[in-house]
Amino acid sequence: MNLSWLEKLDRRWLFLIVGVLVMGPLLRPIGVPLGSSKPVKQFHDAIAAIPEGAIVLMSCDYDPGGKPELVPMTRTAFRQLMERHCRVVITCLWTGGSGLVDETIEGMAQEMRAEGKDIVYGRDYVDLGYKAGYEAVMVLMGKGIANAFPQDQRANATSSLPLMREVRDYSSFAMLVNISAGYPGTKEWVQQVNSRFHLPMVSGCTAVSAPEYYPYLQSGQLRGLLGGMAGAAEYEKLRGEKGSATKGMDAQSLAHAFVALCIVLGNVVQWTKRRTTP
Amino acid sequence: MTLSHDFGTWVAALLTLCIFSFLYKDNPLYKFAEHLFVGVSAGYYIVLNFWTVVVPNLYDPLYRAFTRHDPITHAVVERTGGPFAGSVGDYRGWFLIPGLLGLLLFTRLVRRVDWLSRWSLAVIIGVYAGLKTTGFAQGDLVAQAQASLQPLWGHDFWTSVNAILFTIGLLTSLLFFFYSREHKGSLGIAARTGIVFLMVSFGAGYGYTVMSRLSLLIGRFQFLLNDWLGMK
Amino acid sequence: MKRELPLLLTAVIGLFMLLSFFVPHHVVSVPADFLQQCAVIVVAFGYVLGGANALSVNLSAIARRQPDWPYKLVLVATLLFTVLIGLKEGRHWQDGNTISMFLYNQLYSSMQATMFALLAFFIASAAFRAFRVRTVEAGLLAAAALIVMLGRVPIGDQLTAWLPEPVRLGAVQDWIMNVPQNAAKRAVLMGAALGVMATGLRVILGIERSYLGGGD
Amino acid sequence: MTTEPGAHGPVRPLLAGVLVLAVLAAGAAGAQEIHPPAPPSSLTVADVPNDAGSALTLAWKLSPDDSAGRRLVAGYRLERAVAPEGPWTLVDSIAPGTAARVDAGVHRNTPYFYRVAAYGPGGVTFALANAGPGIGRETWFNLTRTSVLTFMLTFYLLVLFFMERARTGQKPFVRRLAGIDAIEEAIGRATEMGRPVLYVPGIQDIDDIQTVAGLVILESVAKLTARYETPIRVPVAYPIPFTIAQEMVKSGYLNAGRPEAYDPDSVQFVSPEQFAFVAKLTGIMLRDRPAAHIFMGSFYAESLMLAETGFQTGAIQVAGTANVHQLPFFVVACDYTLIGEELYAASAYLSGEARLVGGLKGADMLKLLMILTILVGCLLESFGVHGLTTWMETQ
Repeated sequence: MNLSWLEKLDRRWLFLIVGVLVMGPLLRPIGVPLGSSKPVKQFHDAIAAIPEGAIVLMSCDYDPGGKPELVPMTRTAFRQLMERHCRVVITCLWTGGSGLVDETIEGMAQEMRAEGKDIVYGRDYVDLGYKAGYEAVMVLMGKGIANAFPQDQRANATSSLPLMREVRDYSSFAMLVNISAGYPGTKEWVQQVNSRFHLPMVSGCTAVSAPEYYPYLQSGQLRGLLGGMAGAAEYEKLRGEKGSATKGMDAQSLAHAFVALCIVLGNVVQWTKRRTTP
Repeated sequence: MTLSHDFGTWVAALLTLCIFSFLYKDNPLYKFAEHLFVGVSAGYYIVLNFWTVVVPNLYDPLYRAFTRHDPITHAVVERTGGPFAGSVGDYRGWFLIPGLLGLLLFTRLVRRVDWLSRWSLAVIIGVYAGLKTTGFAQGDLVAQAQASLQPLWGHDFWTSVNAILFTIGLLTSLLFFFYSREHKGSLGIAARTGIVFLMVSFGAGYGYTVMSRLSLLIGRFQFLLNDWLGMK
Repeated sequence: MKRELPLLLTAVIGLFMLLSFFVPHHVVSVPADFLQQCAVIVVAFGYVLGGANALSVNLSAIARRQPDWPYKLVLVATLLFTVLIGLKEGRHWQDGNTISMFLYNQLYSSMQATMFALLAFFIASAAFRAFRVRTVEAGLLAAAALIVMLGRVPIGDQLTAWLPEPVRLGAVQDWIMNVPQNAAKRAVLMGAALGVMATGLRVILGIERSYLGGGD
Repeated sequence: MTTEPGAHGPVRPLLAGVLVLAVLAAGAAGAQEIHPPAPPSSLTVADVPNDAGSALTLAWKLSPDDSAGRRLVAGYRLERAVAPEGPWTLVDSIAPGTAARVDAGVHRNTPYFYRVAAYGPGGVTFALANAGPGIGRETWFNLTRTSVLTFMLTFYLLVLFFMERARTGQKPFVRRLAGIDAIEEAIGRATEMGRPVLYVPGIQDIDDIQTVAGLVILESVAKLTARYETPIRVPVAYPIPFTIAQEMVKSGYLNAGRPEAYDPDSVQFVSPEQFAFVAKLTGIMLRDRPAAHIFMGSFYAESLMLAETGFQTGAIQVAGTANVHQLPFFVVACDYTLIGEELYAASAYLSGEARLVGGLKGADMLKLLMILTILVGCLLESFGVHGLTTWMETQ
């Protein structure tokens, strides 16, 4: 059985197959049932345990590259916090992300206002936008959030926002919800803020960074972890929502099966080749 | 299928297709989109860092310190002490120092005086050396070791098996990164066991990375199908 | 003199930041806070320098008519346009429908997301053409990758629904993540922490001179 | 007296509202006999240790009426003043059933006086005795971090000891990493084929310590390419590492005794934007066809595209990064991969400099100490002794 034609296969055929496998379920969903994993449940329960009306820091450290995985998490977490009447302070430490984060949060707030919830910018949620400086900004916020962020994303003076008058430093927050796509992100928040300022923390991250944060989950530094689109979809399921993450999971299933097939097939081709040549 | 009428969505969709054209082969459309992207991102980084850091964190405090007026509302800023009477979080005139250091960075563009920029580098590297060292020492060394102290027996069978396996994996993986002796004899066995655990963790990493990459493609197709072509 | 003093400054600042971790007293914490404010500002200037550097590199490439120079013209034009518009629109450049936000949403955001999306295609082709199991270790990596990849999506549990619960792909994947993966990852974290601490010490003691370069 | 930082403007009207509602509800309940709740007692104030003197911790005994069943106590009011007789400002209103609170908004070294009251539908009753003066003291050393200090100091002493040994000629033994043979073999191969070597010191800025390690290895690689007269290409993503890379290649050629062979264009500044940088690199790989690709430093999502394109051009590839999430791609697609901190070990071995070897040996010895600590800790935990675990707990 000579599979050498497979080896000389132009990789653009593989691109075509991936394209079709992803496009298909988006047009005609299959609806493979979602499971549920412990880290996602812990994330949901940690937020559910926040006292009503507490102030929460939500640092959305990602840029458009993390959009498909992290925007659904941001929306679902923001809705759960708003429904618990928590007040949310949002920051973004990624250079390309503050525009996307503000658009996501404002879009969510608009949706909830349309559903009749009374959510006011400046009182219930504040977006302080971007600040350069990686870990330096995190430690700076420990001395005073307003010192590090003199103005918010919409160029209002931070001191003019009613919610910010109740926020001094990390001790004013009941929890940190960190949506992170890499550096600076969950690891830096754990190192610089979590244990040093006793700020309980949960993290939603891209799937690529999830394995690196499991040790923090096991050690208790993180109280919950959402890993990639699967984590976002399971979180949406727990919250009874059907967002873009859930809709994408069918395509994930098919594409994952295809990539697994590629690994196996690639090695079979190489293995048969090695045996047939004398 | 209702095509979107928004000019912006059309621009985004066409540029998305330009970049996807790289899959077929590197072509002028892709080159145009790529250079457009580099130009926009470099420009955006400059404007972003100017309006969100240089102005609010540097210019405004200096303006208030030396003119006693608010830079935006021009109202009088009443406060005690001169431009250099700073306190935690309110450094007023002292911000001249980072301002100068920031400007010194630009001497890198001029060969003759680029050594002046070493002063700015000194501050950045000094601050980050301190922050990273303490951050890693506490978060990744001591806290991780402390979390690994767990009873190896005493509760139900499977938990003990997992705890013992975990500790063996941790200790042999640590020994894999040992450089003071050749990996022979018992150290050799430990290193080879360690590499097994390491390879399993890299495999898990590979699996999770596949999901991340596919999510990005799903996100783009969702944009093209729903926002641009209007297929729900 | 041009090298010794900056090194001394790095050492003093680095030591001071180490001290500020252990000493909460305001005599140490206030200057440390000021140093962090300086770092934030200088890093921001670093980005502006990066942009200026890209401008000068591409302008000289255009001047020397290097290959692809017309595309570099597009790059320089877009860069200058983005900067000028951003500066003209003032402090409220990120509100709703400014031109800067149009450039951000429709150009920057969409093109960066698409650049990343290309990776999905490359992962499939790399899996087929470059994922070679040539050693035992690579075999272990492949096995773990397959289990985790299928166990993390709903299809995995569907395929192994006929097995008892603790042996299904989803459960095996959880076990791999919580025991072997965690143990090895923690060892790597601790090893990397020592690497960072050693390099930090060298920077503070002024031994690490590389960032100053070999020159005079 | 200026209001305390973090004044609680909206809380006071909120509180009044709660009282009114509670009274109305009680009225509606009718039958139950309503009287002001019994006061809490023995309020104590103490300084929170290990901080900058900005926090005091308050504790009190619950009001006897504060039992889950009877709705007499709706919560506790904690108030603070700078003088024993007031004026009093509200610190916080606390849910029933809680008997402690940290007041984190105090000025250091200033005496404060506190009083606590139980409030409920029947009214407000203050505790008989107030507490104070409580003074927030600054501490010079955060005691909860002694374990971090111990391990850090031990490590630094070990590093300095081995650095001294290495500098005074007794070179401590460091095993030769297989990865280094792979780098030299890759450069040798490129020389045989007369093709250039592509060296990428990661894509992060100088503040990422992997970039520093990548640049140190670059100097040794440049020394080899200078000696073999093989062209070298070094694309760099950020301006600062770019200028350092130029210096590194220049001193590599200097140390190889061929300063005139140094080509300034071999080091190129590309772009900090991740994917523009990758596009440039894949362009170099496909057009200039370097025979050896060496990736040493901090890499992120682009490691896959580089390794796969490199695999296609048939170049020999050696990679090294401490970003664990990118290691799987390098391991499967490259001929050899330095795993995690082996990147730092390679920079120490290759440069042979005392400062790097000292760090490596120090880390080895501390790893042994860590292994011992974990073994002892697990045994103690198995016997139910938690002393070591709590000592290592950090705040």
